[in-house]
Amino acid sequence: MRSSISIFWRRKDSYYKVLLTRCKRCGRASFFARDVCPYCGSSDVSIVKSSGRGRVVSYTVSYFRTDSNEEYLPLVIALVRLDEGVYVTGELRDVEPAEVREGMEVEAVLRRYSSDDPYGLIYYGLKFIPVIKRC
Amino acid sequence: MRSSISIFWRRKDSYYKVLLTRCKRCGRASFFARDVCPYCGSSDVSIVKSSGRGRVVSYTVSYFRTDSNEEYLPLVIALVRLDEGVYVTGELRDVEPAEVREGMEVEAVLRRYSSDDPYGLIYYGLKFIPVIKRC
Amino acid sequence: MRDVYIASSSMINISRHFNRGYKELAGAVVKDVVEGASVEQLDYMVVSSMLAESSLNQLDLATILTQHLGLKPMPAIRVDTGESSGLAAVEIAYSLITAGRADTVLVVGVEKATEFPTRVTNRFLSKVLDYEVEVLRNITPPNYAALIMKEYMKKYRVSREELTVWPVKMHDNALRNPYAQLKFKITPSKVLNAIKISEPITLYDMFPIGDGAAALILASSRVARKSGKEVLLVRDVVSATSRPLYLRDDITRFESLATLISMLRRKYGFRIDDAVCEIHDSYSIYAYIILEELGIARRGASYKEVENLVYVNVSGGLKARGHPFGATGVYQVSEVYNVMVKGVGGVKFDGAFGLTHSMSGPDYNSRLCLLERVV
Amino acid sequence: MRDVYIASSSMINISRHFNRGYKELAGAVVKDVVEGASVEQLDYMVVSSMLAESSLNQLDLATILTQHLGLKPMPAIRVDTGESSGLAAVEIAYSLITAGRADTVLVVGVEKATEFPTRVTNRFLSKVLDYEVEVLRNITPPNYAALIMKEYMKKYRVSREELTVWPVKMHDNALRNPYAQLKFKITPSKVLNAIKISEPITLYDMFPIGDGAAALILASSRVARKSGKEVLLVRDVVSATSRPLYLRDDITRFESLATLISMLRRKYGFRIDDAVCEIHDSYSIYAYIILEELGIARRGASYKEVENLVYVNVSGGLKARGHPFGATGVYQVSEVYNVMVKGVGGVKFDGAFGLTHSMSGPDYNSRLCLLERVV
Ligand SMILES: [Zn+2]
Ligand SMILES: [Zn+2]
Repeated sequence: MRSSISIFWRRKDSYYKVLLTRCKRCGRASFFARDVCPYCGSSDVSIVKSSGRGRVVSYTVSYFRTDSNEEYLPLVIALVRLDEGVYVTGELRDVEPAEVREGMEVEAVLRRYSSDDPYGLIYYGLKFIPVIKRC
Repeated sequence: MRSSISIFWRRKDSYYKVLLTRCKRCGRASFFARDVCPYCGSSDVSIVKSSGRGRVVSYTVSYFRTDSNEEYLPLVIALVRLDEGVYVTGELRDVEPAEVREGMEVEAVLRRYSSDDPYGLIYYGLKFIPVIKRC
Repeated sequence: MRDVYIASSSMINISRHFNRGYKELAGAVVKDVVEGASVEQLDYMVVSSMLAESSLNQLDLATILTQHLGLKPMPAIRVDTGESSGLAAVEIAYSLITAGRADTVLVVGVEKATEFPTRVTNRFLSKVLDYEVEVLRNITPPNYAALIMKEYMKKYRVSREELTVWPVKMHDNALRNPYAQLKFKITPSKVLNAIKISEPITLYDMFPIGDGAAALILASSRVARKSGKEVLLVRDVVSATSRPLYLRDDITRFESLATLISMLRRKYGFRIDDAVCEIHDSYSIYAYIILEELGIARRGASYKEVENLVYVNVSGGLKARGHPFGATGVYQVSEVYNVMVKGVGGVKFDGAFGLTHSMSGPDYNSRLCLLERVV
Repeated sequence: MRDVYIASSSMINISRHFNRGYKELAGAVVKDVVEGASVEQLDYMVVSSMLAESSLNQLDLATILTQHLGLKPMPAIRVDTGESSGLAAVEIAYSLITAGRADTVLVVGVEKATEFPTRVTNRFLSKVLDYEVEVLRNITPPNYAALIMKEYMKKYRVSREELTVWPVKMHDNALRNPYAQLKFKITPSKVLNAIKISEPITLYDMFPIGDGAAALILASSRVARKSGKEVLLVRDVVSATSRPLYLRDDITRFESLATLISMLRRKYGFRIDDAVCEIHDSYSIYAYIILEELGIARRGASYKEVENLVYVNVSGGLKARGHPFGATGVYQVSEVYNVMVKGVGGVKFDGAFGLTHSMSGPDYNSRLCLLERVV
């Protein structure tokens, strides 16, 4: 058991939904739900749910092996610009690494983050997948 | 795997034998093999093997549970004065907690220290047991 | 050397805060302490969180907190001296100001000790001893407290029952402390009959596991004067290390603490009778020894004087206020500040000095912070 | 403020020291640095070891080292700022002396990064990012280096091949450094064709994993004068934090580093052309950005100037000297000391200043140490 279940559970809203912190003082929105604005430190913030849709700004195919990720390699890690104009880094699934393109439309869906030690839990959370165009 | 096998392996002489550091500068001997004297900081030391025999100065029966020791509880932890006059703290086995006495003669023998996570190793090392008087 | 003042302090109640992470706990005290300080800017943040890497999987927690709290580009550092990390943070903050490197330093002690089951936290906590020599050989911190207690009882012919006076007193004190973790009375027989941790030590001879956060803002005279905070001076923070238990000639003594208190006496002509104190009573037996090392009681007789001690551990101490490891040293300074400046639960100390003592393991390292009233 | 000098420095070769634990590595450099310093006593020890808790299961490593080395009752502290912990230790040591709290401080950076298989060490290392926001969501440090590299290539229209010049140069430099981990030449094609870590980053764009230890003794003028060590002054050590990558407006900039260098310029009228530098090139791309932030090269064009840089990372940098995390910042200062005072592998710098830069993650925090020649 490497990860505390409590830590995961406490933030589950942020793992199950793409949440943004919108600041009433400086006006900026930022990825992840926080009770303070990471830009200006104001506590006058509200948590809003993002559509979870955006476009790939940049990405990397990762082979960096840890004992938590080895069964999932390679991973595609992308910098995504959400439709709300907010940037987020996260994993991209359901696409071959060679088929990822900058500018690609993506949306957030629930996937497995990682399994813990043999007796640990399996953590699920949001990852991005390509938006399938309905014709 | 919580413990590094390397750490254990590197010190195995100190776990498999009762080794003392004898200082040529301050003249004191101390438990564990070190390349500096923990009393005065001198590097002019030699490592000597203790007989491993001594007497219980004091002891405690421990119920303090960690996820490394829970299958062995209760543990008897003793402060032992070796025949060489050096003090050492360590575990006492092969005796009922209620039968441990201050002044009891003990000797060092190889026993299991702990098992690691399910897939880890089992570590062996010295513990003290009562000396059985041969009549 | 420049003078350093306490400009503001803040604490939250110590508890099993299952619904709040370290960011929320730290965020709450930072917000509060900043509001209380009336300073224009903060120059540095010093953080202590003993289990950050083990429990939180977080390195460089200080930077992550500045990011979370929007404090960029504030320089930040985390310090680790085991269980005394909180007071080590105060020590470094104090040094940064006396060095002229900062006018205001934010000190944050935060601990989430309940992220894992207690048996896992117990393993994490054992890392304050020497892993290679002690922990791998199955020795845990309460074992040492137990061996010391037995030796003390033998040496001074004190009974187990006589040594229940400390925890009983601490639980009484904690009733007045709104931030304390254990807010109930106990009796000597409850101490004696509680589950054994490492005999003769029982559950009520030991600190409880809890989460907490406390913060301080230390300020130079220049800043403190402007905001009317030239009240309580941080006179000095000193620290020392000592030998592992099995290399000690007398295990009923705490040598590094002895070194420190005599240093403060020599340097400031300070008398312990003029001070309100918070001491590191992680186990009852340590309290008795600390009282003796500090000169509050005679050797082997401190248990006789406990009932009359009004100004030692007004908070309830580690025993009953709680011991949120990396935060504890910051709580202690905040508590002494409160009892000297505002009063706590009807107790106010009007004397000149405040002293806090924090240590790791059985005095593996000790730290003392001397506070002095200026107005 | 009191002046601070480097009285002595020591390093061991960075390698996979399977047969030596952290106590032996630290013990070796402490012995050596004490012999080199000719000071009568040491007042304080500041230790950095990034993976102490994860890899070594050791809290309060500083105290355990004083116990192991017989240094009681020397006060000691461990500091953690992630990958820049070594320079943070220098920063705190410097502050303790300028504060008048110590005349001599022993700084020890020690790392055992090879106690576990690399994939485990890689997980430990990832803790420098925000565990809750980044690590749990499967983001690791080289991913950020890769995203920054791609953005840089796009923004400045630089090819992947052009960015091989840095690692090639670093391997050349390391050949002259007796303490370097990677002592072999590489070619651009070797960089391009090495195994991918996080594309476009390959194995040769990244630091190797290795064990190391380095130590410094810093001394006040009073002590340095007595022992004839008033040669290299520690002029200042400054630090700052910045936002996580996903909150940055321009990921090809290192803002906290920019803040720091302009602070030093303003304060000391110091010009980068007068300095020999060691910079934190954990990934090739970071080197290019750091060169630009420091003003050593124009934005987007640093790769063109690398070949002519004689006085940057004479050691071979993190890339080829190695990056024993908590020790790296101490190595850097030792290296600059050596190249300014004695010369290293035929390179001697006779100018006035030395600058070391250390950071954690992609400039999550940065620290700069400015050294100045006095004689
Ligand atoms: Zn804002
Ligand atoms: Zn000696």
